Amino acid sequence: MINNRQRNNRRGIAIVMVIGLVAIIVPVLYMLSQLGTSQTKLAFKYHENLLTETTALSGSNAGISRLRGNIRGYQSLTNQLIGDESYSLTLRPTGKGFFEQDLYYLLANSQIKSHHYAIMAEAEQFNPQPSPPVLVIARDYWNTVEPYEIDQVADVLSMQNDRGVDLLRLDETREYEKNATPDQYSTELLAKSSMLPAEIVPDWPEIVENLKSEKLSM
Amino acid sequence: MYRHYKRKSDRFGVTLVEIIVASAILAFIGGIVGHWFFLQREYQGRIFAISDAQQTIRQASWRMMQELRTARSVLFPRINADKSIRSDSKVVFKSFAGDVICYYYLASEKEIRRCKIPNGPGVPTADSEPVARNVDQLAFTASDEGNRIIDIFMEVKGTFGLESVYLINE
Amino acid sequence: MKKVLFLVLVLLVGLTSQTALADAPDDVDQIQLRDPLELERAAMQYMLAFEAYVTTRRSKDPNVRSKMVKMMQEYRNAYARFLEMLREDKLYAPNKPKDPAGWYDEKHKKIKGYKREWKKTDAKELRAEVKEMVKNGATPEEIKAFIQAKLPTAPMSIDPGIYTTTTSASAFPLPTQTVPAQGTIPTPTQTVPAP
Amino acid sequence: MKKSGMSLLEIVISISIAVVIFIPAMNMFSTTGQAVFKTRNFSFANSAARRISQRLMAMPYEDIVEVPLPGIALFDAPAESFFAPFLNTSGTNSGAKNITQADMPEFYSYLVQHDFRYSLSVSNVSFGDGDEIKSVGILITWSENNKNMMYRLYVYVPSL
Repeated sequence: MINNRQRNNRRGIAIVMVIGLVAIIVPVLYMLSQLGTSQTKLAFKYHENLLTETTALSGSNAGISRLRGNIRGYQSLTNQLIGDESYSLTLRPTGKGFFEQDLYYLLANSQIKSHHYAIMAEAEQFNPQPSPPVLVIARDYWNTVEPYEIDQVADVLSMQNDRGVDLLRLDETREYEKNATPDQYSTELLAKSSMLPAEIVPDWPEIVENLKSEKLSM
Repeated sequence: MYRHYKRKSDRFGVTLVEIIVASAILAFIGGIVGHWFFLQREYQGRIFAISDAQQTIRQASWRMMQELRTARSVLFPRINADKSIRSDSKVVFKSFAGDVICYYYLASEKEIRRCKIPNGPGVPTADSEPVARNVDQLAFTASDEGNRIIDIFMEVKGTFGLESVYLINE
Repeated sequence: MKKVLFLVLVLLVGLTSQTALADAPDDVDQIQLRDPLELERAAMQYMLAFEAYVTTRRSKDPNVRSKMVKMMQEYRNAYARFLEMLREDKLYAPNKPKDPAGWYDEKHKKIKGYKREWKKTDAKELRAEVKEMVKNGATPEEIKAFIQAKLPTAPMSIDPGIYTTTTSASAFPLPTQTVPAQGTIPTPTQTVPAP
Repeated sequence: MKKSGMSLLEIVISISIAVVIFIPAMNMFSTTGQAVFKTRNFSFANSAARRISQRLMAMPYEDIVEVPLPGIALFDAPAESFFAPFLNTSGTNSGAKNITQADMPEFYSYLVQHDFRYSLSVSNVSFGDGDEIKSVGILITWSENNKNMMYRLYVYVPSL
């Protein structure tokens, strides 16, 4: 015959076991379930990143198409849909060229959740003679993942400055190419071969040959 | 003399038979659970390997794509003389600012590395940190006669990464 | 009341600066006024080189597409040459929005009191000819020679000051000015009398 | 006499608690594994669509045409499709590799296992007078545990 004290002991042990079991298993289950979802989240975050880039590029192509379609002057378009995503587009006149063509900053950006992608380029829109499509020349596309608002002058100015730094370096490299003769240019580049990683050295002559054949010449 | 032993029905304890039976049951259950845990552990290792591989591919691709996107032209590899595509374990291109950038595969370390060669005076500098680690295969393929598209094919532990970049500048 | 005024000011500033982003040059005096013909020839060259390059890219003919790298190079060189001129004449700064004609006119106005009248064109006929040549499989060298030959030989833009002196006696006697000879821009001999 | 032991009810309750706890735990790893495998397939479909979107930017504008469903397989792809030839470490066309059983067995088996295919829907869009741009819907389809999966990416391709 078992007395009350033993029954209470047994009930106590049972309760402790159940609570202990639950206290261990539930967190383990939760952690294991997070494992799958965290991987899925990582994949989706990366996918959103790529999607902002693809959408912003499509936005800049749409901007060029508008200019070729002879839509002139300042334009600031937001929430332009492509598929299920949206982009913003700003065409900001900056001045005139020597054939009265309008010069623009072409800015396109896309945002999906916390991911941003902005593109900034220059575009020249000539005048239709007599009718569109109009000659449009775009160049020096520049990209950033900083969360710039492309319709705000302050953000455009800081993008302009960041991009300007790269363009300054571009002027230097062009200056270097222009001032060197082809042979001088390839000799100086070949001389760097000794300082290159081993994986690049075997093909460096072919690379320098391509650089030389496409060297800036005025 | 034996009064201090309680009668059988009052004694509280476990007999040898009960212990043997209980341990047999426990061993059986323990074996099943242990095997299950081993299987899951091995399965978990494979899952972690795949997800780490995916993460490696993502980070490496994104980094290279951002720089290739605004580059001006691919210098190496280029399509063959007979216009067929050409692949190599490195890509060399002229960046937005006009410098020469190279991403190459270090087979011994299974790493992707980056090196910048100034298009002008100055010495080449290799990045101290690799772009990606534990990469089993890397191939850059040129397929465009204008030298403005480069395909990236990566394999990390049986997981395949495929990326392509169109260079928007000239 | 102050808050209302401040809000109106912010809105106004916001609106006015929203549209154009034209930046004045750092120092107008530093700007050099080169012979407009040189600038027009350089601009026309890169326009036509761009047309040749784009036609190659759009073409489906493998023979034409094989010249894409050369055409891109010609366009790069032509535009770099134009940019070089702008840089020499201080008509361009990498971190500033481009407005070459605007900056040129600003100096022009400072010297002569009026802007130059630039020709509004996109060289449609010339571009059509270049496009035709590319489609017919012309070599990059032939196209470059053709473009060189078709560049303007006389300024396409007009110096309006010339007409005002000959056609009508205006209330304000403007300085008589002979057409500048090809080559260098004459230094101003006479200052414009105050209105 | 009150006898010690457990009633049937207690045993049933304890076993049901054990079942409720252990069964999800036992297949937790496999659901995690499925999530990771699904993610891998999704990421691969995403990058295949992007590869096509980049090719569209460089190919002749008139060559961008509709590819109806069920689409073209990524494996054993016809020549001049977006995925053939695939790699070529030699200097001539003879060394070109395609995604076939012979050339790339592992990659080939992965693609065949999920039957990755692509198709294109092309429409012309005009934003202004006199210019057209192509809006291309790139569709990647694949199968997973006998379910048909799909990923769609839209891009604008300029006429320049």
